[in-house]
Amino acid sequence: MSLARGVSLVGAGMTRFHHRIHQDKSGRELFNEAAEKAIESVDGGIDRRDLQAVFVGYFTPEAYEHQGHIGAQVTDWLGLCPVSGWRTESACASSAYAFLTGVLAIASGLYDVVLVGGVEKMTELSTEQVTDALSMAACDDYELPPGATFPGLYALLAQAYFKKYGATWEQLQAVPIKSHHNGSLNSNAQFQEEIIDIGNRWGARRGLSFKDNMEVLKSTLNRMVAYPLRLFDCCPISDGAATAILAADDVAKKYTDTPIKIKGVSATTDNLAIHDRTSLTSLRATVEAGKRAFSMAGMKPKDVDVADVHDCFTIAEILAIEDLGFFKRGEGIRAVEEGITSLKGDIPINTDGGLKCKGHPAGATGVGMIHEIWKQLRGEAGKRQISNAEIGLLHNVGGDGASCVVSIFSR
Amino acid sequence: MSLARGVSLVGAGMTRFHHRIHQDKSGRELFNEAAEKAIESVDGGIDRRDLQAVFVGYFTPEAYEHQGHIGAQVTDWLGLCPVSGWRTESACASSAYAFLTGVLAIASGLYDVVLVGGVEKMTELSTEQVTDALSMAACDDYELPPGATFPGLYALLAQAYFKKYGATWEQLQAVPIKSHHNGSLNSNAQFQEEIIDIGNRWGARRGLSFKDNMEVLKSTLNRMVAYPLRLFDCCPISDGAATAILAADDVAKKYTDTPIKIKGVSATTDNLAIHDRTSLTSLRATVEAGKRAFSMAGMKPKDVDVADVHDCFTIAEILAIEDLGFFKRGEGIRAVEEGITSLKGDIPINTDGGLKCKGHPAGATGVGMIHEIWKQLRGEAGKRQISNAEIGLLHNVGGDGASCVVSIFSR
Amino acid sequence: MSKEIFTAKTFFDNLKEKRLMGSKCKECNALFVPSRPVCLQCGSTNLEWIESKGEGSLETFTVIHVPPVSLLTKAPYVVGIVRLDEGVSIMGRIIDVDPTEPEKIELGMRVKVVVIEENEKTVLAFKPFTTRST
Amino acid sequence: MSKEIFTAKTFFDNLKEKRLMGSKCKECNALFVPSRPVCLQCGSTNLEWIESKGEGSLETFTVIHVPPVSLLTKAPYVVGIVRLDEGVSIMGRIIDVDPTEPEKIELGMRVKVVVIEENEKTVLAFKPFTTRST
Ligand SMILES: [Zn+2]
Ligand SMILES: [Zn+2]
Repeated sequence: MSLARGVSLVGAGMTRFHHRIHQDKSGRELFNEAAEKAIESVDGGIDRRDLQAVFVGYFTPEAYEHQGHIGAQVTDWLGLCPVSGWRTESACASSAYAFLTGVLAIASGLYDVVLVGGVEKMTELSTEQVTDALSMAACDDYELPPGATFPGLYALLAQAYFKKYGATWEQLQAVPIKSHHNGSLNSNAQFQEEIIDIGNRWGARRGLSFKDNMEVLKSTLNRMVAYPLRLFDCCPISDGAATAILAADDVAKKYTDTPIKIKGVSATTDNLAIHDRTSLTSLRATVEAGKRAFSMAGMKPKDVDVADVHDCFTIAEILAIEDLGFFKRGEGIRAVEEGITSLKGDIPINTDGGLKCKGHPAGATGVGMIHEIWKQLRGEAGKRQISNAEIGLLHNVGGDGASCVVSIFSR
Repeated sequence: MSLARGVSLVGAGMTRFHHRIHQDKSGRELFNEAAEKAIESVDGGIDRRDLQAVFVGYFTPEAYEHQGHIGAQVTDWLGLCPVSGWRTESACASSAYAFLTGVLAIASGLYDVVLVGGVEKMTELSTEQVTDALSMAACDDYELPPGATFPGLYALLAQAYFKKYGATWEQLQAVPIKSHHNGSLNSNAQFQEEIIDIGNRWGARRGLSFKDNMEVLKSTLNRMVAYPLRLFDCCPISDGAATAILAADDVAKKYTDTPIKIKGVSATTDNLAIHDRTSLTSLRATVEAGKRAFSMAGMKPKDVDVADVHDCFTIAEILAIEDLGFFKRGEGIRAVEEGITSLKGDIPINTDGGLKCKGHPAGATGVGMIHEIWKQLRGEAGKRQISNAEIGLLHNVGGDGASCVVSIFSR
Repeated sequence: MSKEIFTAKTFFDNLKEKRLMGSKCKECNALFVPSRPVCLQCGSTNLEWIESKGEGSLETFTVIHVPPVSLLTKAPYVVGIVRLDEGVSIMGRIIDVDPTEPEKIELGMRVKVVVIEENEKTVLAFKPFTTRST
Repeated sequence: MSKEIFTAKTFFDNLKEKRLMGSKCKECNALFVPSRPVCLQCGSTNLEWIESKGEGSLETFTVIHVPPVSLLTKAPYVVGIVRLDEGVSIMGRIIDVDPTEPEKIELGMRVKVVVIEENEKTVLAFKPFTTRST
């Protein structure tokens, strides 16, 4: 499969993701903020009237803002009516589908330049209410009545993985330790501190002090969420928005001399309820989407210089790097422990701090990941820059793996 | 603008829309039912494994079924994983956007054959709760606090129209009278009775009897919903699903000798809150979408043989037929009164009974309209068949006009 | 250029203090009430706060008989769109009119802003008034 | 061919009567619990009802400490996936185990179906049991 017309990224912009600083803003106001940054990011400048359509990912605006009709809400507030716009939803991958819709819309010939993005305004609700909203990504008929939650579903996968490969929760902690290091270098991240620093800051109030990351993670500060997953195994609740500007290859040069080309895109689904899946230690949606995206790009996992993968929970990052073919089955955890996925490793993963530290405003996450790939491939990632990054990969998952988008970008 | 690759309809299927008969089924079960009918409708047969993606419109599944992640939910239940699928949302036009996504996806070259459709499972909630769910199509910041409801917003437009053109509520009743006649000929319609028959059936319980439609409409049976709009000015609350199968022109002949070609597609938005619009007697989103779709098709309003337009409320049908260019401004009501939009008129409108009688399961409505165009252009519309219908038009509106899709089909 | 923050929260914080606030484009002078961050006329994001006098005339109205859940006890009530004297329109509750006699509610009648607190929300409303001399 | 209606409602109506129902493909014999209308193996819609014995072994589990709103008073509680003896897996609440000592909950242990009524919902659960002889 190939596209009838090539598509490139010519701009990207995001708000910082955060649990507190955006409390006075609504979803559309956050989306506007991100869109203005994307517009400003275009090297050669862009007239907002050049944007012919807007595609927006937002997972559950009904729960958070009592609002639907998100496409029109956003084009209106951006001053872009009557251009077309609509919402895409696929749980935590909602904005990757907005991106994909943008790619299809341009490749189809209907539009030349579009704005894609996503937003989620989550922090008005209590943790239990957010747990409830997020649980709509799972199967309401068969998974929710027994009491499964989102962390709980990934905990089920973690336990199955530990059992199959003899891995442990302690080993898994290599993931948040890396994420917090990367997040400390990202001014858009929700958490910009190493775990040890957070631990000692929180601990100070209770007369506790810690020697290293692992001591914090094993302490009572790291409270249990869904056994065996604790607080630092989980991404936070966040407000935020992220956007990108896509253009047909044939018009992209009007906006920049260095467009980021979209070499492969793929989307897949899997059974909604995890008990119906073929495996509890691999997400088939990722495996299939990865294969197809690599095939379309004519590339292999080893060609990738930097990847943003969906790490809503620690175990998710391990499954992702195995399912995408970066590591063999059962070897993902050790790869993280050994630093192969660190900023200095062979295949840096989640250089932005991942969902764990950058934050996870569900609908904004996919395009937030694209924002990082954009920065890395343009050499604008500052202290966390991967040298000579030419090929970047996006991997965004809906729920606990019932939908997935993989896309490959090239400088 | 033109598409890189032509796209045709090769199948369509829907459940009956209804307020009672589907109560034991969930949204995905209804969607499956419609999809099986679409699969069966393909002249040359189709293997379900030929479907490479599924796009689903559903306005507020969160409110009705505590469920998101609808794309995966539907591909799962259809047994189609790992094919891709996601949800499109644009209020009451949600499934027209699923259709549009399908067109873009095929035109882009990524897929050859896709299933598009929509569903809404509304009847578990009380009328007030449904009013609340539907109100999420309007602006939560500035329209809902004063107490606007969906019928209320259209009532504001009706009053403005009456004032501007000196029209009356009595004249407007030509719309439901026509709709109920058409609905009486449609076995998929929620209401299959003339107004006079419903009136006498309901009236019998209270010792009332009526001579004609207008006497029923002026009686207390036709209770006020949002002045000046009464019960029979409003579409009902409905459960239902509708689907269609799209194929690239170059593969469509594998499935049928008589594909229905998509000649024009267009989508637009307008300001979400109606007080921000440029007019209260015209929907700009319709005007612009209509112009663009006609331009893409290289056609004019007079070329259309049959049209399904968005008549969630009586006034909406009048605005639509004027905004689409079928009639001059202010002349829509008289055209309906004179029968020009009846089954025997020059431009038959809503031959299926319209949203008013066919029903309005919001997310299913757009593709439900396409289903009617499909039937009419294939000459399979039975007692309501328009003779020699060659060109059909779809007009589906989100909310009270903040988004709109117009598409033109040709035999 | 220091940009103002035209959020809904700021709009309602002002409304609570009985100020009906809009934003005016510094480039093309277009006016928006409620305030919005991007000019619909010219696309500029360079706008400034302005306060509306809050007087205008009733452009259209309806009487809500089937309300949302939160307003069950209030129905029937009147909602309308008011064209402010500054030339822009805005939706509000219309009070001090009789919802049971809608024929007597006149389009074009003069109204002015009233602020209602209801269900923990600040609600924009209008009521009829007579100008001393016109 | 008269098709069965494999709805969630029918599944739960049966569960309420303590029957754990699945559907079996008449074309390829693939089995699904809960029941589903389309065979995941071969795409057939020609399936028939079957009843599971409701016994199996614990495949994986978790202890929920941060519950959804409706289960606030129940946490911590255990949720698991059970591989039924018929060869398919299904999610359920795991009762009669100690949520405060998860290390003692053994993967692979034998469990059987129990039906709970909770918050006006019928909930599928499993509890440990010992087979007389194996
Ligand atoms: Zn301006
Ligand atoms: Zn089978």
